[in-house]
Amino acid sequence: MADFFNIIFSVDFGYAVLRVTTPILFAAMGALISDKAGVINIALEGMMLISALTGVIMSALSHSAGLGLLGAVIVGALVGMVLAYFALNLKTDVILAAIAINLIAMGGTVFVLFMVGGDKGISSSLASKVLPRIDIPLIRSIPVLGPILSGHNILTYLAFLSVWVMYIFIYRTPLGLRIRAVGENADAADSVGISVRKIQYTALILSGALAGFGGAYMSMGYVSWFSKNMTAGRGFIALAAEAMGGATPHGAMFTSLLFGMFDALSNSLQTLRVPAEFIQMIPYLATVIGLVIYAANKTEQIKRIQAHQNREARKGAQEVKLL
Amino acid sequence: MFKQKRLFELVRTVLAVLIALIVALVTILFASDEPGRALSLFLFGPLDSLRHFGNVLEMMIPLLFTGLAVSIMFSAAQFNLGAEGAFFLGGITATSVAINQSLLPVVHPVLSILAGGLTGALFCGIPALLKVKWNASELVSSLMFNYVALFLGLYLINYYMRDVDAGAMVSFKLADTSKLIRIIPKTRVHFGLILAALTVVAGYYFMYRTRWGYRIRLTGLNSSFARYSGIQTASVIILSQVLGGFIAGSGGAIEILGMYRRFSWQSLPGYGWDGIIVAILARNNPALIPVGAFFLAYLRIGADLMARSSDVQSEVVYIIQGVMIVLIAAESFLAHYRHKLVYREARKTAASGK
Amino acid sequence: GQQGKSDSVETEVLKIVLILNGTLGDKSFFDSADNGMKLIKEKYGNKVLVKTIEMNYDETKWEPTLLDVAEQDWDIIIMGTWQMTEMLQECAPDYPDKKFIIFDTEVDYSLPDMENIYSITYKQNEASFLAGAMAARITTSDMPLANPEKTIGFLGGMDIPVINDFLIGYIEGAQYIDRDIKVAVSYIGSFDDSAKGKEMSLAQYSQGADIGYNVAGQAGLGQLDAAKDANRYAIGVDSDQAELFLSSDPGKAELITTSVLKRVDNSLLRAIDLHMAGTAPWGSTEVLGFEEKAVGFAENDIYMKVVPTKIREEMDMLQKKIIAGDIVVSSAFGMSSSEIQALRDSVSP
Amino acid sequence: MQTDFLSMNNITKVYPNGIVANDGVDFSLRKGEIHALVGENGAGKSTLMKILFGLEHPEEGEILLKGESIHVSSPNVAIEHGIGMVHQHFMLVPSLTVAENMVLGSEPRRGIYTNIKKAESETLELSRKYNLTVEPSARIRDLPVGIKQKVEILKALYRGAEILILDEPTAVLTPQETKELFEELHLLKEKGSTIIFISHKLHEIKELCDRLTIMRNGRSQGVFNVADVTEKEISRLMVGRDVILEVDKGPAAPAEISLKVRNLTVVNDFGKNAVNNISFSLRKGEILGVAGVEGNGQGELVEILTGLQRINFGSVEIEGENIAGKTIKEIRNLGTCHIPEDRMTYGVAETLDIEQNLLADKHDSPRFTGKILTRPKVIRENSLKLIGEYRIKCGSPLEEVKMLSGGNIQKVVVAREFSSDPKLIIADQPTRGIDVGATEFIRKRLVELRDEGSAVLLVSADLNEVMELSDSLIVMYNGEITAFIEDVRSLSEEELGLYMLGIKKQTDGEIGRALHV
Ligand SMILES: Nc1ncnc2c1ncn2[C@@H]1O[C@H](COP(=O)(O)OP(=O)(O)OP(=O)(O)O)[C@@H](O)[C@H]1O
Ligand SMILES: Nc1ncnc2c1ncn2[C@@H]1O[C@H](COP(=O)(O)OP(=O)(O)OP(=O)(O)O)[C@@H](O)[C@H]1O
Ligand SMILES: [Mg+2]
Ligand SMILES: [Mg+2]
Repeated sequence: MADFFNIIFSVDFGYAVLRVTTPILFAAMGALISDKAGVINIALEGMMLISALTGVIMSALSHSAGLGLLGAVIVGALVGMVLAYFALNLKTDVILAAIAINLIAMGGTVFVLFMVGGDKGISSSLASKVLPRIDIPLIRSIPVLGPILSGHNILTYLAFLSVWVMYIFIYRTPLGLRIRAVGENADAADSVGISVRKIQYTALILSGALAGFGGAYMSMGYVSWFSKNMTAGRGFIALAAEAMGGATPHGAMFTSLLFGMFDALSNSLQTLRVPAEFIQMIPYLATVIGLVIYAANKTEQIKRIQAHQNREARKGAQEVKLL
Repeated sequence: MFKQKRLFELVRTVLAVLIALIVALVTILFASDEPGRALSLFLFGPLDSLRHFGNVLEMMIPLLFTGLAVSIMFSAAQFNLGAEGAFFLGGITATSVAINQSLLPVVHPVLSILAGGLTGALFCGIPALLKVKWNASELVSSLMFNYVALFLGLYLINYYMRDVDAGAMVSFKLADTSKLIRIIPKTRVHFGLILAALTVVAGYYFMYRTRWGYRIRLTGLNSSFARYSGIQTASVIILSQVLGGFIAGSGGAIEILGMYRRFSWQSLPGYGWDGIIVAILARNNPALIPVGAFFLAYLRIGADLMARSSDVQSEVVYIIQGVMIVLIAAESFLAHYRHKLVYREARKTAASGK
Repeated sequence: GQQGKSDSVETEVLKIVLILNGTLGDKSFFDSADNGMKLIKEKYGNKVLVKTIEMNYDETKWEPTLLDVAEQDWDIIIMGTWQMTEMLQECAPDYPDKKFIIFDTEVDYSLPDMENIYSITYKQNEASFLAGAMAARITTSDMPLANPEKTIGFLGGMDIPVINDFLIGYIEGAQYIDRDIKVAVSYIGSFDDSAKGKEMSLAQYSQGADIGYNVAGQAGLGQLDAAKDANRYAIGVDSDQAELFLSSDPGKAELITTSVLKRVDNSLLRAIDLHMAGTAPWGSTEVLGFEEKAVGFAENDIYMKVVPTKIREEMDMLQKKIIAGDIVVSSAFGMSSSEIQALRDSVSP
Repeated sequence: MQTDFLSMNNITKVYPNGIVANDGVDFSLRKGEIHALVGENGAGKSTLMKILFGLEHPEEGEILLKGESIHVSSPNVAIEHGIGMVHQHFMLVPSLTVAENMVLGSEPRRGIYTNIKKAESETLELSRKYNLTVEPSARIRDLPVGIKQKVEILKALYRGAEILILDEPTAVLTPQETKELFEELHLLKEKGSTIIFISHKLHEIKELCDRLTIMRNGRSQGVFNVADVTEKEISRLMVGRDVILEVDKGPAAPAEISLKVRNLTVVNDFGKNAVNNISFSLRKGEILGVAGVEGNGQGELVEILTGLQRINFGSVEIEGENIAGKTIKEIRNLGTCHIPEDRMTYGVAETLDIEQNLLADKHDSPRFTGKILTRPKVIRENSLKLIGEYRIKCGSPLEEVKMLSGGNIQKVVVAREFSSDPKLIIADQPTRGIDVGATEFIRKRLVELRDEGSAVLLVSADLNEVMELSDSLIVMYNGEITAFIEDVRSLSEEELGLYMLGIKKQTDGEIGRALHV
């Protein structure tokens, strides 16, 4: 037990949590933006994978990590556009289209890697770049917290920044307002001249771009190569985190961190004398438990709010009457 | 009018397939020095021998089960993705019964399949319960539970059923009494195909000709209305997922009993996701599940034969599959022409009516 | 079916096919087997026709493929892993004029009509024993990146017999050097997720390990990244993992003290050599080890440079002892999961 | 004769399902008029207006605005041309505020941000100008329907609408709210707007409009000056036959008590009594109206009676059985049927066919379902019979309900509910938003069922309807019964209004007569 606490309260652990959280957080933001526009995007997994490969290839070709990142993000956005085209123009069931994209990503990345690098498993033959780590001078010197917060990959900071940006974007800008309107009542948006399709395109493209950041982090930050199927389900976990976070940027961040923490924990706890399979289950079980607690709470809350609203509505009605 | 529309649907589908084939051909041109041969293997390989066609039928069996399972859950508007985990755990529990060497034939597979089915039912029932009780999204919880199923299953195999004399992490041998008999000589097509066919037919009748099916559909289409009509929607929601889980679990059991000597999966086999594809292609209608399953199985086997016997990389087949699935399910593909057709038709009837 | 272009020497061409129950690109087992085919082609040129078929990880496809190739006019059909044995045992008797080679496992020769099968197994546990011994020496050494704690790491793909066979050798090797050595063992639960592999290795390094050994296919490569981040040592597996990064990231390559090699390629070439010479032991199993160069250390420049001479000499000596049978290394095959668990617990830090 | 300000010529629209919703329709507007568009359900009114607003695209025809041909490819274009539309169903985003809904699509900006302050002040300004009072920062989901309707109108005005299309704006309004709305529309007209007004309530059209266009079966039946035609003539042109607007209803013959409500209190989650200690009885063979401004407890009362909500305090007996703890099914089995207020949420499954919708409450009755399998033949007979009997306008019983017009959807609901041999009918706004023909039909059926011995509880915000149909009446205000009127014929509309607004209240003794003890 002492071991357990030693692990949890260690600086390395805190640092690891942020590292593990980063790709999930990006993808969760991607899930969030498309969810807000009323389309569920389960292609995040495939998008990340494609972007991860693009980042490696682009950075190897251009000898620049920045261009690699740019390529990853652009390609992520393009995949988002393809999904949008199928789901919105051709009216393919969006879940099916997403599953197809995941399939294509799984085989396509290996195929492209083979064509480009002559290798099927890992991109080690490509001299790809990694994105830099950043030491934050002031923060670094804070005891305990300093080493946890400082020295991360630049994308880790960007991931957390994206939460804030997303918040501003969704709740403060005209486009955000339109996205929310489309997600909640597409007919209403349509009736005021907003093109629902354009908005959903935008959301899916942004969603893809965010997944692109997540993918780039996987291959140009987390590790320094692309390997087949390297996202290993993180896109799905992000989806869960977004839902569990109540479809708000901060909620999604919080739940991504929670998952990151349990994942980091399961990575550290392997030395405990428990069958590995049980430790490997921890993050997933924790997510479900978190989801249930959240949902149960929310149901209660909604009931209360609804009751409140009903009451207000009735009061309003009477006031009108008495005018 | 109806006939014309059906004809249009046919033309549309054929065109979609053609375009998908062209995309496939372009991809193959990239990947192969002998594209013609590769394509013909892909298209006709499954028909060139009984055994290859048998492969298609073999592959259809699990797809029929998971496709049906998913379609029932989706019909109730329950986006439970747990068919994957249910199939896997169904295989595991069936194994635990099937490795028992002292049971009678016939009884043995029946017990194994039941065990698999019940596990699947339990497994998909949990997200249902969480949904009904606490309104926790079944999509998310089932997605997570799939991982739990994997690790739990591996643990069970590793610690309780592993044959230490085998050179890999596999269960003990399944008893001969538990195996499903082969029904087509020179192939591995087993009795599971008949079971699957029966299940699909029963599934169709269940969904469209029984009160429970009606309740499931009504709840899926408008749960407020279903409740208003006196239907206990909570139990319907649970029923649909328990039933879906049962079918997926039995499917896993049947797959193991029909195709394997021992349980040897070390990761989720993916038939749950395939089931989603099949169910969506079949628009959740059990009567169309065999069509969807056959299509996907044929595609897979054709692609495999191509990858195996030509110089096309095996990964290319994923691309081709994805493109085909997306195009065929594209509802608005050619919608423009369809509307023209409708318009002309409507004018004509209007004119003749006058 | 797939056949070579027919030319004048058609009758003399030996047609060899390798069917892999997985995909290429794992940088270890399957790639090594595929490399064996290349070695054969290099050596025999026009006298052979070789082909590799990836059957993917979907087990239902393995048997149809085996039957397909058995029916086609291949002379020698090669496959690997235990999962193929039972299929092969059923298939081979039906094709008595075909030859089959199965590696990394053996068929049951007490069954009738197994004369056309040649089985090859590897003493990976013995090579792992050396890795364990070296890790133990390094962690207790005063090498620049070693720490005083007597902890070494092991990163496995999954808790399965093949992986554990490596583990058992590793533990025994370490304990042979020093009974107090602790081994931190983690399983990734996947052979793909290199990020998780990195994460687990980092956890091991931060818990005091100063050298780790990865046996997790592509996911294990994460350990090499972790070694670089934590500035600790690593031991690769299957292929020479230092070589992977030698050009793209020399700093990382320098931390990979050596790799434990399982030379499927060598063993396949050897098998064909024997067949050509007419001395192939069809109908029996050969257990290959250090002597046949089927297992061993990657004795590359980094190994020579980074690992002190004293340790290297000791390794050579241990190798000799193993070959001579003075040291007998246990195997995970035949051990129950609880026994393995108990062993892991006994060395857990 | 004035020149036309706007004209739509020879408009033809065919929906993807093959329905010809508009068939060569001509429609024109003069500047500054209020022009009514009337027709049966499904006549093609909404479709024509959606075309004008750019939401649907016609296969044929042209639109001329001020003599120039315009191509309205999307609502955006319509808005640019000064056309605004208030839709039949609310087009608001519930979680957004009034101001946000107002500016949606043409948001004022400050840098990259939405300028919410400006949106709110503009909303306020506009609402003052047109005397349509709303609170800019209130969330739509918190607002009653009357206010929502105002927001809809303001939304159109905000976008500079000179031509305002109002698709059945009064269907969900109370008489008082309607009156208010009419004043506001007059104000708008004075300020120069041109208004298209769709309604099924002919007296409203007589009261408000200048001219009217009548549609039938997707075709225009002509344009008339409102002053020149009588309601009766309008109905005839719409339906193609004479319509009797007054229900021919003999005196009631009340028998024994069917529904007994005693001291019923419904407490909501905030501890407020939505229904406060009410008691009354309903006898077989009579129609008891429940009048009141919406949101005064009628909704909760209906939910309790039908089992959609659990009883907190008090008791309810139906056919002598206490319904506490009974499921909806069990309550239905006592002989209760229910026409819900919100047909799209509670009345039908849109994407299911008519036949299956007609089956919802009785899908498991032995008549339609054997031990295991259903009986398709009997089911088909049943649906054909009901479609014929209730004159549901459709191509076949296998057509999806969402393909029907609103009035026909309502008929599907009514047909299903009335065909279960009900002993107690709970009819919540049974004729909301449906055309005169269908209204006539449903009212007639209600009276017939009463005469056959059913007990009818009629909840309606339509004063005409309650007063015409009910035998007796209770008025609800603030969760309480403020009046019981034994014989409705003795009641004036003004007096009823006073009870509904809680200004006047009967004594407990008078109200107690509702118990029939
Ligand atoms: N989107 C649609 N798809 C198919 N059919 C439709 C659609 N919208 C309307 N219809 C059909 O077109 C016809 C005309 O409908 P429309 O909505 O214009 O009628 P309406 O006059 O507004 O009727 P109501 O008085 O009930 O509102 C109806 O038969 C309706 O069922
Ligand atoms: N996309 C659609 N596909 C098919 N039918 C539709 C579609 N959109 C609307 N409809 C149907 O067309 C009919 C006409 O719709 P509309 O919006 O005019 O309201 P309505 O409810 O019919 O009017 P009322 O309340 O006057 O009866 C409705 O029955 C509606 O359900
Ligand atoms: Mg040390
Ligand atoms: Mg309408």
